[in-house]
Amino acid sequence: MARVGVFVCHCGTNIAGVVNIPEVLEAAEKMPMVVSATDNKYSCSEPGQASIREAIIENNLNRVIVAACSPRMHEITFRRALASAGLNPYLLEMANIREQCSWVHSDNKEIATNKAIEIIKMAVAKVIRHEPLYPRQVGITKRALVIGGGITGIQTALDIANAGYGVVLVEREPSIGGRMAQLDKTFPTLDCSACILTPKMVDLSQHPKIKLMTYAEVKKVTGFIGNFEVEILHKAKKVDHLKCIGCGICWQKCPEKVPSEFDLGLGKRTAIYIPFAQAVPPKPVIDLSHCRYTKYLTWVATGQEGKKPPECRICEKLCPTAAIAWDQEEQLFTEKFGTIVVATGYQTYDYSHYKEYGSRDFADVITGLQLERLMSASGPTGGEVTRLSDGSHPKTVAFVCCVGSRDQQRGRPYCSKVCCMYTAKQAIMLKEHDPEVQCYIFYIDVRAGGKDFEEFYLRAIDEAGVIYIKGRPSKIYQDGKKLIVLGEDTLMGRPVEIPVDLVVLATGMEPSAGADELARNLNISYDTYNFMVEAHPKLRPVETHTDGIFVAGACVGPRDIPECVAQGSAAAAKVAALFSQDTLTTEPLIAVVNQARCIGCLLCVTICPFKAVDYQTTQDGRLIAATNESLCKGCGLCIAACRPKAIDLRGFTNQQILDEVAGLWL
Amino acid sequence: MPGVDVITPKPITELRSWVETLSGQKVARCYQCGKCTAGCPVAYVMDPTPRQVMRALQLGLEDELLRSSTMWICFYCMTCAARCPREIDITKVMEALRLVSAQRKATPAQKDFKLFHNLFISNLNRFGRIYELGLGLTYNLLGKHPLSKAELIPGMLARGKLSFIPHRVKNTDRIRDIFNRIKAFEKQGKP
Amino acid sequence: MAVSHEPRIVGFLCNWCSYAGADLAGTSRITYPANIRIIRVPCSGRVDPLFVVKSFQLGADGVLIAGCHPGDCHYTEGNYHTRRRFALLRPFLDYLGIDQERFRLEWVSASEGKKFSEVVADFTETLKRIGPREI
Amino acid sequence: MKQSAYPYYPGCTLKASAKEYDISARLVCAQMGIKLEELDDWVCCGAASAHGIDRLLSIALPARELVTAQKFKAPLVTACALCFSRFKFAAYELRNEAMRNLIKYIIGEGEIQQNSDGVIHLIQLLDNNKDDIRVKKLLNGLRVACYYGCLLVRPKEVTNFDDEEEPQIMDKLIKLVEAETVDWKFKTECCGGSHMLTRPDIVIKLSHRLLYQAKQAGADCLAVACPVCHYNLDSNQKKIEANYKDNIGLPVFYFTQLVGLAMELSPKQLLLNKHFVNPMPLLQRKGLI
Amino acid sequence: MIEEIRNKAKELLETKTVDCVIGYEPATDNLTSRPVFIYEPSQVNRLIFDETCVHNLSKYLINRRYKPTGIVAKPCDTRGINLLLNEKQLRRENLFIIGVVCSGIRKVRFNQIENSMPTKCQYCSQHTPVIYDFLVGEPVTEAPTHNYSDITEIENMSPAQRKAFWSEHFDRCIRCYGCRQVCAGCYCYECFGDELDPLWVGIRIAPGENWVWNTVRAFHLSARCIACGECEHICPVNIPLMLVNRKLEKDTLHLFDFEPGIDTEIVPPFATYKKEDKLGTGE
Repeated sequence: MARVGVFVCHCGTNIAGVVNIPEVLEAAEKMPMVVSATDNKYSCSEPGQASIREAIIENNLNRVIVAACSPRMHEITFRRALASAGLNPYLLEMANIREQCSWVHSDNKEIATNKAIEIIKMAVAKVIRHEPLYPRQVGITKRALVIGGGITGIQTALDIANAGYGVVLVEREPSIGGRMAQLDKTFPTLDCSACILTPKMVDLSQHPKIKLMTYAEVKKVTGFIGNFEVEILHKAKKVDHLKCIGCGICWQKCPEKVPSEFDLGLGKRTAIYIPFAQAVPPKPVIDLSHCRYTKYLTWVATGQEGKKPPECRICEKLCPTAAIAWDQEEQLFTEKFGTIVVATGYQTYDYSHYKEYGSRDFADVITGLQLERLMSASGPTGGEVTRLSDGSHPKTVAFVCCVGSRDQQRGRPYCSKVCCMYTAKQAIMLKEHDPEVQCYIFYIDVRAGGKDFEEFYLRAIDEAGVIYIKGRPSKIYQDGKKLIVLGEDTLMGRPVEIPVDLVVLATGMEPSAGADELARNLNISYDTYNFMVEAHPKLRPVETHTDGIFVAGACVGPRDIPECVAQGSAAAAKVAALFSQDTLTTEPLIAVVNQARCIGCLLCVTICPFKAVDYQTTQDGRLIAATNESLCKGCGLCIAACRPKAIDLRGFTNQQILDEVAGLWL
Repeated sequence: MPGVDVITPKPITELRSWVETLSGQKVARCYQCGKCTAGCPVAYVMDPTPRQVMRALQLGLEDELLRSSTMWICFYCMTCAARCPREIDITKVMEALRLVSAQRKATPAQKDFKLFHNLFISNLNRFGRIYELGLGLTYNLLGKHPLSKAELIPGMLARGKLSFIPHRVKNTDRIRDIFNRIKAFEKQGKP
Repeated sequence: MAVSHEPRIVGFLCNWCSYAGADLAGTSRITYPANIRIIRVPCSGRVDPLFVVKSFQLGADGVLIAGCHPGDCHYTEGNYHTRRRFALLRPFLDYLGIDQERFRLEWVSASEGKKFSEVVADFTETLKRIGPREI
Repeated sequence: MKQSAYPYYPGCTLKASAKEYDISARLVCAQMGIKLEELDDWVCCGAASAHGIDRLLSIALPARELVTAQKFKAPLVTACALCFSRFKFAAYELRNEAMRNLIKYIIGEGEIQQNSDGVIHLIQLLDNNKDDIRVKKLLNGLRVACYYGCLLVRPKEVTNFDDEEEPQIMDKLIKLVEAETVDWKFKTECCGGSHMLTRPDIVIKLSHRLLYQAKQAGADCLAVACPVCHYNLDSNQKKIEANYKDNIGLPVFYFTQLVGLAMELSPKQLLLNKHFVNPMPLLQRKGLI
Repeated sequence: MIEEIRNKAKELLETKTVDCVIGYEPATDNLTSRPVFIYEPSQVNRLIFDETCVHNLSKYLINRRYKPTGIVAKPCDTRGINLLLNEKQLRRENLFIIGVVCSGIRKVRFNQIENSMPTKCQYCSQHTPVIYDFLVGEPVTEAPTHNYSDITEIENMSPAQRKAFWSEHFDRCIRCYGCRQVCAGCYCYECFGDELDPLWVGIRIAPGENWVWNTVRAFHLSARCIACGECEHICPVNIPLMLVNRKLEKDTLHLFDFEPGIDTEIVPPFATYKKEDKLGTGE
């Protein structure tokens, strides 16, 4: 038999100033199963809570109504009060008579009092149906998976490992390093990018707690926080990295030369290759789509049609440790993890949609990232900036900002954030490379919000003599050896035409290819551009709506290096905090299946947004639904869809809600 | 240099709401990047430039806009609309400004453009088709530039490309009916 | 005609957006008619059409379901399902004799305290205009 | 040979300054077994003027012709790019039922069907039936810069023609007759349009830029699909050369004339003698006549 | 036609493809027909098919889901089979469907076959079964059309008229639950109407409770009702239940472009959603 205690809070005058408390108490006493109704000046204060505790014990209450503020405010507080009186904390129901009564009906005290009574009446009807609920404990696999080996992933992995937990880092390219490895210098300090990144890469590869998996991809994810199972595909490297010593003879002697992805097509690499000199691991993979021996094998396998390709195998012949492994195939491994951090980063916008800028037809229109490779001492030109058309040194250079950013028409309305600064950096660097260079930067707004950014922008004007032209160019075309940029100087309100030797398009950031597919695999949300969506943009920037999966860096939105590093560390801190516990407590307000009623139509399985409902087969062969308590978030979507009412939501059961409605008419 | 007027912005003006209704474009979307002007083949003879027209609309500089010749110089090549990163059809805005200007019988600073278009319409009204020589001659007469393009006339005549007699449609009444019904509709606001 | 008819509205409000929005109306001290009784549910997707039917049977003059704006659901997609269910139920109830103006599905975010008060005021006004239900 | 008929709207200029376009179009189509049936007693489409002065007029005029064309079971073919643009805009507006009813009242005759694909340009007609183009003489060695102008391609959602910046449809036709097309970036830049009377200086500046760029790209002639463009580039060329002290000398063909040449129609039939820049020396040099 | 059914049934039973064929046999009134379960090849001559074969036999399949079963099915019944397949109540491999092309059956009243057809057939243009293993009759290739003139008529009533119309009908309901028992889509072990806690439908036979039952029964069949008309056929107090069901059918078609039981591959509307849904409610 339920014994309900009603505690009406004055909240100073917040409630009592409008609602007639004695009248409410009198009415409450007469409600079904109510054994006591008392008031309190401030229920949430320590004396207030103490009086609730005492009343529970004294009157042997087993259900409690606190008629006060919104449950969003103090539900947790009063649950603790119940617990301290030895009562199950879930036997509490709050009647919101402040936010939804006294504060909004202060104009009519009589009406407010009546409404308060009815709200309490409904709460009483509901609380009678409350049952004790118990949180559950689940174990944690204290091992983290980091997806993506750019600066964000590297930082995350190092921080988690340094906290003492095991990490697996999966990178789909043959080397970690990501976009940062391609950069020459970083703004606004002009540090050499490789010089600050490579030590971290080496640290990572040598860390005893970190297992590095390059040339590998995450294929499938199942499970839940603390207990994920992840299928990782190891692509065939055709090189046994345990035997390989990274001597380099194979990639020096390989006869097949192809455009280097790392150098964005500006330089060449071989078919067996490491992407760049400081690659980690410093061991090669064979690119099968270009390898001559592979082509030979295909030729043999497809019936020897056409010309016979050379049966090369030079790498195999020269390898001192016999590390070339032609029989190596791609392999799928399943590993267990407690958490997953997504740090898949970005790629630069493909400007071939900008036909008015020549869509890749002009050799001397390049992207900012290509210029980085040209300026880098380890780049394809050894750090000399030359025109691709004729090898001459450009003397006038125009930069065009916001290519693939702030452009609704191309489906990229967002600001890519880093372009303003990197164009300034590149202009300064070009001036350093060659004092005769004159740079023009076409911009819409210079966005220099960041530490030392504005100063850096001024430095480009003061020291490098850059001419900033406010206006987005409309066309780039060739006239003889020159490129003509047509723009408007919007500050003067007049069209401008500048003939230049080189045009650099500051292409914006977009999520790495395949980010959407990965997000679907992980069951985390992504936006229309395929950027990952954080749980809360302000307060939970590295969490996702799926517990135990975190996001960091440029896969969430345009970020510069320091922000990526900070986010990587933030995600690592979240992981470490989780791993510092031995078990996880799960919320008991979740969906449960009454298997006897379930008819096995499995509509609930289809509509659950969290894949928290699965099905089982009973002994007599029936299909029935079963919820996973760790995945269920308690939204109740399945319950409303269930015709036989075989699934119910603890804390918001059909009985509770129906009685709450009916309570209004008691 | 003459002094400049101080601008008092008027965010909501009748002109702007007319332009927005007629063009279906949201003026406020423009973020003044200038790509329209940069690509406009005739921006160099415009004052204000297309971007400045958008700004003037945003600020509600009604008189300035109606005095300007920009929308009459614009010849609808639609380059601006095709390239606008904010997906504003600026050509439609220009068209709307023309319509308002025509309706209010405003006088642009450079009268010739508007004159040409008005003559074109009356030419159409009269013959149903365009009588190129007649249109050219009337324009030169009324616009007081008797020699414009005159040097081409002999060559054109020699090649049989101009005719002294207008091509008329057989039934010009039908054209006049269309004009009249439009006039009637515009007066009454309903068919 | 009952001049002093005070309609009763049963409001199912999702915990994350609309209930918080109703709280915000309180925190901002925006007054609105006291005709609504609010039932907190985790998500508008929790609301079984049966609850709506029952509310009308029990004597409600109007039923309001309020949830997060489409795209903003705390559970990512609950409200899309809500929208589908009640898009079918509303005309059906109307067909069976419950004026469709008596049922509303609204999107109220946690920051729309003002909107919540307006919805309640407008709904109350509408229900007063239609008059009491004959049961 | 198949025989199909299309309603045909030549437009005012094709009856005067662009006669050769009209004639060559009819000849080429006849060779392909296509009959162009000129609409009965057609009126001007309103051109560049009507839509800036009276929007209803600019829809009503083409709508009237669209109604006339409806009795054919084929789309209306326009030759002039400006007419094409006005017809496409009108058809676009007529998708709206209220507008259809209003325009029906204004033109006072016939029902208006809702069909925005009901209008095509002559290039599209040739492209759709390119199997019927029987090339008898290849135009090898001729380097053509295809110039599309503004109105065919823009705005894409209305004209639904080809890419707004780099269209290919005319290039395909020219390549079909084995002439070379040059890749240049000014295919859809403006020639100065209807400003030849009001501001000839603008036309001269813009047309010069086009001719100069075409020449730079290695073209020895231009192909156009619009009488206004032709007028600006051809009859003005002498003046342009004088103004810029630049020797250009690029003949400007209608694309129909080039296709006609490949069908072994004679230069005289195709009225090549009507051009201000005489194309004969070029054709002789290339051994094409 | 009958011979074809009998021969097929015989073959199925003899080859042990199925161990039972569900079909129709003449009823004892020598006028109408009734369902029959044939287990022996020798018994197949009991099977008939004519214009009195009103029953939807697909519901019988639920209890035989694990046993290989043959069934004689009209187009509307095959939609029921599709529905049950979609809801994982049947196993396709255990089914052999003898589909019968049907142009409508006849009403029987006062021991006479009338000329008129029941509501379900009046508005039905699905004359070919949507799923079958063996087809009897010439398939109709014409695409089915939709006619909801009866529904529009009620929609066009004034709210007061509509309310009165339904009160008149629902007040008659004696809540025998025959409509549920006969329905192929009603196969819950425990119906919400039988549940005591929470008490969704009160035990009293009162207008309010009747209204809840009829509303929710129909709504539970929204996007599921396959218009076999059995509920209306069985109703002892002649409530025009097809008018209720078909309203939902009409709106489902209009809002979600969905017809239940036509194609098992199409995800039903309440199992999915579109972000860009424009449904007129909650805009």
